[in-house]
Parts: sequence; C-alpha cells; structure tokens
Amino acid sequence: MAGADVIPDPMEITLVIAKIGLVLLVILTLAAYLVFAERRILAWIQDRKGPNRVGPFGLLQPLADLIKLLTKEDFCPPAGDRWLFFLAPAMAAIPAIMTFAIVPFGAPVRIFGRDLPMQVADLHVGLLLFMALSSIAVYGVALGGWASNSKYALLGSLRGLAQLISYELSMGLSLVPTVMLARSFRLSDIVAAQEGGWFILYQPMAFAIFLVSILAECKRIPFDLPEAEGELVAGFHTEYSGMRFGLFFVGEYINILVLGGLAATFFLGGWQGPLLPGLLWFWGKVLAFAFLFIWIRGTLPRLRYDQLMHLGWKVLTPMALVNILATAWWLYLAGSSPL
Amino acid sequence: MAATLFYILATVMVIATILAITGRHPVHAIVYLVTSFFALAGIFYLLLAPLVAMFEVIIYAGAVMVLFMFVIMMLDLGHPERGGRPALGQWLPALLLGATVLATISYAAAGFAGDKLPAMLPGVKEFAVTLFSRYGVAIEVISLQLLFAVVGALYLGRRR
Amino acid sequence: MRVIDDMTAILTGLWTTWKHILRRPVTIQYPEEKRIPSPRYRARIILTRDPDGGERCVACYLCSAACPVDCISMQAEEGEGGRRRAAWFRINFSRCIFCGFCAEACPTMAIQMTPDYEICRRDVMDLVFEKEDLLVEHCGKDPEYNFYRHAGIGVTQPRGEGEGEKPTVDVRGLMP
Amino acid sequence: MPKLIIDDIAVEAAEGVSVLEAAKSVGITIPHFCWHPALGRAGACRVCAVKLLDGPVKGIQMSCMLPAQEGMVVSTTDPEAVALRRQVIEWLMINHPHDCPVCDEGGECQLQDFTIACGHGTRRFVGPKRTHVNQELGPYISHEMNRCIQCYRCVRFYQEYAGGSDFGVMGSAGKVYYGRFESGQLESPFSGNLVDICPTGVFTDKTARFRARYWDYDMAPSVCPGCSVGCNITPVARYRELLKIVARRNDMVNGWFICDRGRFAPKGVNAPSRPRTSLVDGVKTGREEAMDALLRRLGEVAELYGEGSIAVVGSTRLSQEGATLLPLLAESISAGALSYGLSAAESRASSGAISMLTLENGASIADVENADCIAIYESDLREEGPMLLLAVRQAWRRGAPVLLVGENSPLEQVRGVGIEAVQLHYMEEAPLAIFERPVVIAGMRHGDPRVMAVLDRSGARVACLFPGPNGHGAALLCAEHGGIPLEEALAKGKVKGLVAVEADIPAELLAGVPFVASLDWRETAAVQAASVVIPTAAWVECDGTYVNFEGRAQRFSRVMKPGLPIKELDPACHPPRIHQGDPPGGDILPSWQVMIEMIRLAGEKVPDGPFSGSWANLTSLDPEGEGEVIRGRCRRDS
Repeated sequence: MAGADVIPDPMEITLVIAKIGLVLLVILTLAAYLVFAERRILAWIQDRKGPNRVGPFGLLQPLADLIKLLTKEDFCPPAGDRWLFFLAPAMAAIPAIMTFAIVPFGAPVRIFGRDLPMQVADLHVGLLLFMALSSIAVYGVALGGWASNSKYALLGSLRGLAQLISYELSMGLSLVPTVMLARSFRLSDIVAAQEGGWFILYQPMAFAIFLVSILAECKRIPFDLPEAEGELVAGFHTEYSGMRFGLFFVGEYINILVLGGLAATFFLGGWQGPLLPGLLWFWGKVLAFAFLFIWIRGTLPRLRYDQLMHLGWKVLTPMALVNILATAWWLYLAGSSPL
Repeated sequence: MAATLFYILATVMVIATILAITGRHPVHAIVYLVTSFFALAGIFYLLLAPLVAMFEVIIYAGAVMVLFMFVIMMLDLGHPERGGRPALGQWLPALLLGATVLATISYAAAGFAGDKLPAMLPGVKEFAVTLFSRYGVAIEVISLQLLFAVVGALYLGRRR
Repeated sequence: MRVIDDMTAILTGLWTTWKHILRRPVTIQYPEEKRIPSPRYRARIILTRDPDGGERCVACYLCSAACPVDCISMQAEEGEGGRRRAAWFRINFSRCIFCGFCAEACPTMAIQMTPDYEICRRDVMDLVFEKEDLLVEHCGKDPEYNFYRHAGIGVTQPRGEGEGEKPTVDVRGLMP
Repeated sequence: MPKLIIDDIAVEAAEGVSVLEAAKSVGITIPHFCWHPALGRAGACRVCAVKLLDGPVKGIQMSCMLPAQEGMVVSTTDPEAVALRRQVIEWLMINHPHDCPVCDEGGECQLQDFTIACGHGTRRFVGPKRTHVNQELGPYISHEMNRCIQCYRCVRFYQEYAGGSDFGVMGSAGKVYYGRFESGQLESPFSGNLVDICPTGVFTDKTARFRARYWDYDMAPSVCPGCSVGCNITPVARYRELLKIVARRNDMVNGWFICDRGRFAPKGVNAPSRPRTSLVDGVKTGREEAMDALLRRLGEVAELYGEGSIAVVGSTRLSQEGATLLPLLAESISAGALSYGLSAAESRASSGAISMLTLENGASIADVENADCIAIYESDLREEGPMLLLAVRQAWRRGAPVLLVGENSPLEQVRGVGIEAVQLHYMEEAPLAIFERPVVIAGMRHGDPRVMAVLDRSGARVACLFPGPNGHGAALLCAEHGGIPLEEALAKGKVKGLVAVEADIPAELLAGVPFVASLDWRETAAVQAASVVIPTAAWVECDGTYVNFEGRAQRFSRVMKPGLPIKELDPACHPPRIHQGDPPGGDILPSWQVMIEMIRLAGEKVPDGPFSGSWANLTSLDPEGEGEVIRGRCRRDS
C-alpha cells in the first residue's frame, strides 16, 4: 500500500493523545454541568430554585445523578432486540464525541518548540467529516427505538429518523456558503478566513438556517418530537434505564456543546476575538450557544410533526438553496476575493 | 502501519458484508452493511481519497441505508427472519453472478498489478473543477433529475 | 407580515422568560421553611372531647361507613353511666385519603381534621393510629357542643332535664 | 279480584287486601308504621296517606285502612299526599330525642328510613320535648320510651298475637306509654319479637347493645338450632362473634316471629372454652396429625378388643350432611355400632313416628294455625317447640279448643300465651273425630309408640316434635341404617372406643369407655373425656341442612368465618402486624368435611358430597326458599 507509510513522531503522538484526553475530560465535565445548568436555568425561568441540595449551590448534583444512574438496574425489555438495544446508546454518544476532534478550540500555541494547533485533527475534509458523523448519529436513535420493541419507542425513533435526515439537508446546505467564502473544507481555514469579519455578517441567512437546523439535530425543544414526553412517554429511549439512558442523555448534551462549537467556528469566527485569549473566546461562545438552547427550551412550545416537516422541507431547504445561489452570484460578481 | 490497517479494515468489511447477505433479519443486515461501509470508507481514506471516504459515509451510510431502515421500520414486515432458508435453486444465480464478478476483478487486478498509483491523488479543488467542468453537463442532468424527483414528491404530498 | 409577527412573538417569549430568570423564586424550602395551612385544612384526624372533658366519640360507626377507603375501624361498647364509647378506635393513615367525609359524617363533632400534615413514618405500621393516639384533650373547632346535652336519653343529666326537654311524664297521673 | 291503578301502574289486588298491600305487591313502598303484615292495620300513625284521584273513594285516605276496590286511581306522589306525609312525620319527630348515634336501631330503623322518604330534614318546632322514664325489662330487652312514635305495634303483638298480659299501653294523648305495669322481666316467651316489630328504637336487643351497625353485620339466611321447629332466622355476626339473632320470614314455617329461646338462649358459638384447635391427649396438633392419631388409636382399640368394639355416635344437632355421612364413617373404621344420639325412649317414639308419618298426615305450623281442634300429646311445648305454642294461640283465637293430653303436658305452658285448655289423660279420650281439621302435636320425649298407631288411624294431622333441630333427619337415617341408642350398645359391654360427632353424651355413659374421640364445636362431656379432639365449625360458620319436625329440609348458610373473635384475641395480636390468611382458630372444617377427610384417610372410597344416592335431591336446596318436605320417606321407599 502506498501513501501514508510515514513513521509518526512519538512526541506528536503523545501530544495528540494528551489533547484527546484533555478534550474528552473537558467535554464530559461540561456536558455533566450543562445538565445541571439547564435544570437551574429552567427553574429560574419558571420561578423555581432548581436542584440546590447536593453540595454548595447543588454543584455536586451531576455526581449524585451519575451515582444514581450507575446503580440503577440495567434493564432490557424481554421482547426487545438485546444486541441492538445495548449498542444503540453508544452509537448515539460516540459520533457526538468524535465530531469534536475537528473543532479548533483555540489559537495554535508553541510548545516544545513546535506549533501545536488547538485541534485534535485538522482534516482537510473536516466539514464533510462533521456531516458524515452527524448522519451516523441517526442510527443510535433509530436502532434504540426499534430494539426496545415498544410502540412509544418505535414512534419516537421513526420521528427521530425523519427529523434528523430532513434537517441534516438544510444544515448541510446552509454551510455551503461558508465553504464558498472560505474556499476550504478545513475548519482551521474557515476560522482563519474570518479574521477580517465573522461570517455571520456576510451570511446572516445561512446562520439563521444553521441555528434552527442544529436545534432540530439536537432534538431540543421546540423540535423534541422524538422524545415528546407528553405524547410518547420518553420517545425512543422510553425503555432505557441506568447508564444506557445516561449515555443517550450525555450524548445529547455533548451534541449541544459540539454543535455550539461548530456554530461558533462557522459563523462567529471560532476562537477569534479581541483582547482575550482564543480559548476563552471559543468556550465563551460555546457556552453562550448552550445558554441560548436552554433559554429557547424554557420559552417555546413543541412543534407539531407536520409543522416540523413543513419548516424543514418547504422553508429552510429552499431558503438555503436560494442563499447558495445568491452567494454564488455575489462571489462571481465580486471576483475572486470578495472579503 | 497502513498495510496493517488495510488488512484489518478489509477483513471487517468482508465479514460484515457476508453477515449482511446471510443475516436473516433486515435491521441486523442494515447494521452489518453500515459497518461494511465504514470499513470501506476507511480503506478509501487510506488510499488518500478522503473525499470519497466522506461521501461514502454521508450518502450510503447516512442517507441511503437510513431510508432503507425507515421503510423497514415503517412497514411491519413481521418476522421474515423466521422464514425458511432459500433453496439451492435460488442461490444459483447469485453464485453465478458472484463468480463472474470475482473472475473479472481477479483478471483486472492481475492486469494492473504492476502499475504504480499516482503519488498524490487530486484534492477537493481539482475534484470539483473536474466534476463541474469536464462532467458538468452530466452533473446538471442528474441534478435536474433529482429536482424532478423533489417536485414530484412535493406534488404527491400536497394537501388536497 | 407574518414572518415579522412570528419573529416578534418568539422574541417576546424569549424576553418574558429572560425577565423571569432574574425574578426571585417562589419555592419554599420545605423542611427549613414551613407553611401554616388554614384551619380548615384537611390533614391528621383527631378525636376531640366535649367541654366537660368526656369523649365525644360515641362509636356510632358513621365515619367508618362514610370512609371511601375503609381506613376507620372501631368497636363500640357501653361505658360508665350508659355512655356509648369506642372500645378501640383505629384509623389507618396509610390508607386515609383525607377526604374529610368522616368529619362531615360525625354527628357528635368528635372526629375532626387538623392542619397537621406531617404524618410520615418510617414504618407503615406506625401509621395505624389507635384511640390513644387520636384522642386529644380539647374540643377542637367546636368548643361548646356537647352531644349528650341535646340527645334526650339522660346520660349526662337526669331524664327530662336536658336542653329543650319537658320534665318526665307521670304515666299514672290522671290529668290529660 | 279488584283492579285498580296505583301511580299509573295497573294492579290486580287479591280480595280484601288494602291499598298499601296492593301497592307493595307491585314494588311501590308507601311509608307506614302501624301496619304490619302479621298484625294488620291500626290506623294509628297516619303516614301512609295517599290521594285517590278517581273511583269509589276520593281525596286523601290512609292506604292501610282502605280496602282495594275496583276502579280506584291512586297517587302516592300527589303533592297533597306528599305534603301530608311530610307534616305527619314532622309531628312524629317533634318529641324524638335525636339520639340516633347512640341508638342500636340506627341504620335498621324504619323511622329513619321513612323520615327521609317523607322528606322531613330539619326540626322546625322550637318547643320542649316530652320525655319519659324507662323501665327495666330484664336482661334481654332494653327500653327507651323517648323514641316512641305511638304506633301500637308492640301492644298489638304482645297482647293480641302472643297473649301476654303483663305489658300494655298506659296514659292518654301526649302521655301514651308502652311498658309493663311495673318494672321487671317480660313474661311472654315471645317478648323478643318486640325488638323486631318496633319500627324505631324503643325496644332493642340488650344482648347486642352498642356492638355494631346494620351495614357492618355479617348476615346470612339461617335456621334456628334450638328445637325441631326449624324457625328461619338471620344470625348477625361481627368480628367473628355472633351478636344477635333476628327472625326471618318464612310463611311455611315460623311466619314473621321466633321465640325468645331461639333468639336469646346462649348458643355456645362465642364460648371462650369452645374447642378451637385439634388436641391429642391434651396437646395441640394440626388437624391432619390429629386425624392420623385418631385412626391409629382406633386400630389399636380394634386390635386389643376385637372387631366391632368401636361405636360411632352422632346427634340430633348434627346437620343432615353429617348425619348422612355417619354410616359411611362407621363402615370405613369398621365400627360395630352406630347411634344417632337418641335416648332409648326417644328412639322408640321416633321410629314409631317415622313409620306413621306420610306426606298427607303430617302437620305444618300453618296446619296448626288453621286447625279447628288441637291436642297436645305428652309434650311441654315451651321446651319442645315454643313457636307451635304461638301457632296454637292463633288457632285458639279463631275458636279452636285446645286439649292437653297425658301427664307430661302441663297446663302452665298455655297460660303463658293466654289460652284456656282442657286436660285429658289418654289420647283415646280426645274427640278428634267430630272436628274437620284436628291437629295433634305429639312430643317424642315421653311419647308412647303405640299411641302413634292410634293417631295414624284417627285421621288427624300430626306434628311430631322430634328432639333437636335435625331430629327428624336423624330418625329417618336411624331407621334406614339401623342405628341403636348408645345405652343399648354400651349395655352389651362390647364398646371400648367411641367416636362422638357433635354428640351430647352424658358423662356417666362415657365413664366406662377406654377410648373416646370427639368432633365437636361445643365443649361437651365427650370433648372433655376425649383423648383426640378435632374442632368443627359451628352452625353459623358453615353451610348445612336441618330437617325440621314436619320433615322440611331447610338449608342454612355460612354467616361468618370461623376463628377466634377479635374480642377474645390478645390485644397485641390486633391489629395483626403480620398479615395472614386465616385468623387464629380459623382452620376448622364443618363436621361432615372432617368425616370425609377421615373416610379418605381410612382408605375408603370418598363420596362426591355429603348427599348421595337417595339424598341427592337435597343438594340444590335454596337457603332463601321455603325448604323441601321429605316426610314419609320410609313409607314411600318400602
């Protein structure tokens, strides 16, 4: 086999592994506290106090939740498909974590005499990898619901399948203009291209479409039809308990962080920003997105299913297509370097 | 290193494909097939064709198979896995076609065995330029076809 | 413009919830802070006494008949002076739904409901309250009422001397 | 048969029936107090007012006083009638003490029901209430005159129906008082019916004072075990304790009433000394072990003293189920003698009676009431069948002479019910032939079997008072299976082992028997002497059948679950902190089921049920029904 037969520098491997470990730690901790933050913020919105009993200000609540989930019975419905039932939560959580590999979360730093990008893998098809992984995440929802052998779970997973592939389309299409502007699929290039001005300024329409689409991709209110506790008990994860339920849950919150990070990367200049270091800017933007998600959850009611499909196919997708055309015309008229 | 990875991926792919063919449960078969696609994408990546690898996953695993699954889950197919095994007569055409394909590939592989792969495969830009200039017309025809399909679907699904 | 209306609606919603984030929560931290319910609150059941200190309960079985969950049981017996009383009286609070039918049915105002809502116990069996646990040393919400003063059968006072009674009839008298 | 219309329903009433009864026959209840089916009308209470819209009489009328006539159109819901009833009930309630919570009648009180039915809710009259002093009426009945509504039912029953002379009505107008002429126990042997007949709580059952309420009662149709009359009763139990007994209507037997003996006499069901667990040599064991031990010891007795040294003894209080199984039990343990617990004299008289009685010449209580001459032969009805005395009084009120024949028919018995009777020495002296419907009531205790033949020829209907509630059934089976009196069996000196099944054997007879086993629910001499005791269910704790004096088989139902009453439980055990199926002492079976178990253990073929073969038709008896007469089986079979 020709091609990549290069012995990698052991130092590089060490650094990459360290980065992976660090990112994993940060992401999981953040996801856990995002759950806590959501409960507190929702409580505030509803004039309640929220969990405030475990530790100071309830800060140890995620730990308590973890212990509870770990000690619960790991149950599989007798008529369910055991194998897929146990596989599904992992298929939901792992793509979400993997996606973070391509997100540049800070300015490159010099360490041990070499430039170290604050990014686990700087793929030149990074954006496509994101698309690929998000399309894989669909399987977790679909198989989990189907393997439960429960009508609520099956309905939830059917809804989830249709919703996720529908909104993936508008999400992908809304990203095309950014690629056209940055002239690269590489995420570090996209960030670099926004040095002069964030893409949200040039592409407000694409940003709006992307924002709505990632809300739907996260299955968050107002697009939480696959879970819809008022109609389907808990949707596709009705039959899950213990840590498997926890995996679905954590996957969802990691997804929020990852998609927030990607939104920042694609439209808000990634880690770029004045005065403060890049790391702070990036995480600040991610948390701002997370807060927005929670805020929206505390405000909006759930859509009806036909409204959801209408919005996806008849509003967002055509708008994204028109936006691509407009951008193409603009680029064509403005010449090779519009920015 | 790359060779090791290739053999691992190839083994996974072959086994998954065999399981997908012989599996009697459609949902299990889809899961095996998706696994096979993943392995294939990995092999493409090793062959320095990351674009193809990504499209493999996005289009085949992420779209086509999901639609398959959607249909299988929507239509209650009962329990086809409990049905009988296909008779030998039904296996024959598949075996025949399989043998033909295998022979062709062997012949082709033998023919190209000595050739060297180009040192660098074209990047995204070259790929795009080729696609939209040299094969531009074909692409447009195909996309028009897709547009018809979309319009047709909207027409069928319109509210009466 | 519908789109603008819709956007305004969504933004108004977001603004409303934002205002509520900054508002003080209305939650009461229960074990530390406690509310005192109104006197008519229907919680722990008691058996009261009449103003003279006697048991009001005459074990007439009306509360147990009215109880929709069958949580009241008792055994009547004859006490001193011809008073009817409960030999034992039992309320199973693990069954009680605090509907208040018993208090409503009680003809002697004996069974009453109090605002004491803290009746959790570690052991379910401790929720079975016996007469000693239920009987209190006061009149509850009806400080004046005394059943036997009104019931003309001469238990707390000689016959014919209760409230609104004529002296007893002399059967052998010749006057019409 | 007059036809009339009541509340838009066309009614065809029987001749001479009141409008109230005519309405009752189609399910319309008109409130009433003084009217009673057995006592008729008095027109005293005025609450049965109805309005006649059309026909021979018009306007407001008292429906109990008004005979149903052709063409009447009656409205019970007319506003005028409703208003009158409401006013009347308000008057009746003016002096009521409002003490329902402490009144034992509460919940089963006609006054409560009709006060609500008539629409009276709140007392409006503010004046003082009239009060009375109560009387002490003995240990069975308590008196609360303040609750009285002056319907005269008590006096009409006590003086007219039952012939009592110590209780009556005094005073006038607002002072009307019902009571004895001086405090003391009521003398009539039917005084307990005052409790049933009083529509409110003036007379209540003192033995069940302050115990329970109607809606909590465990009740079932049952038959009195007091004597061979077999009055229909409703025993009332609560918390596994028999509280009281109430009369149950059966026009073929006792009508509406029962005697005080059946109502108040201690039945032993609640006795603390009652056997509740199986005992072997005084040690508590399980029932299975006790039955094993019993069979083993019977085997030892047979081995020691030879075949036929065992006697099986039943009794006349053993239900017909047990009595039919007794011969099978005797066979399965190879017993040499079978006794139905009849004494030698009773046995002779009973066998005579059994061979004499046919379906035609037996007398029922209704026959007694309709007789135009009654002879009481060698019997004290106060002991052998008090309710027959009440029936004799009804016949006497219609003019039938009453003859007391023989030395053992005391004159005092009829004095209690206010009858004048003639005493004779011999049955032959009675001029039965000159009457159309003469009835002879014959006692079995002192009866002479030769007289039975005389009676058979006399043409009179005969009521033979067998001993015990199932005396007739026992006598039938005794004749069928060749039972002998226990004295005779013991006199031969061969009997060395006794199996007593609910048998009341005198202690002196037991003295010489080495081995005694007892199946019983009463603490009899046999239970005390027995080395193996297996407790059985009392008559209120199981279903069963009694055959009464006239040969009427009547089914009684289980009233309560067997087991130690809550009252007798250790307070620490109640409420039960550990939940279990049976209460303590609840693991007992009816004697006939114990007998089936023993037959099974002895290795014999087990019958399907208690009644097989020629008795099979008794299986489907309805406890609510009138019973089935099986008298004269012997003659028909032979």
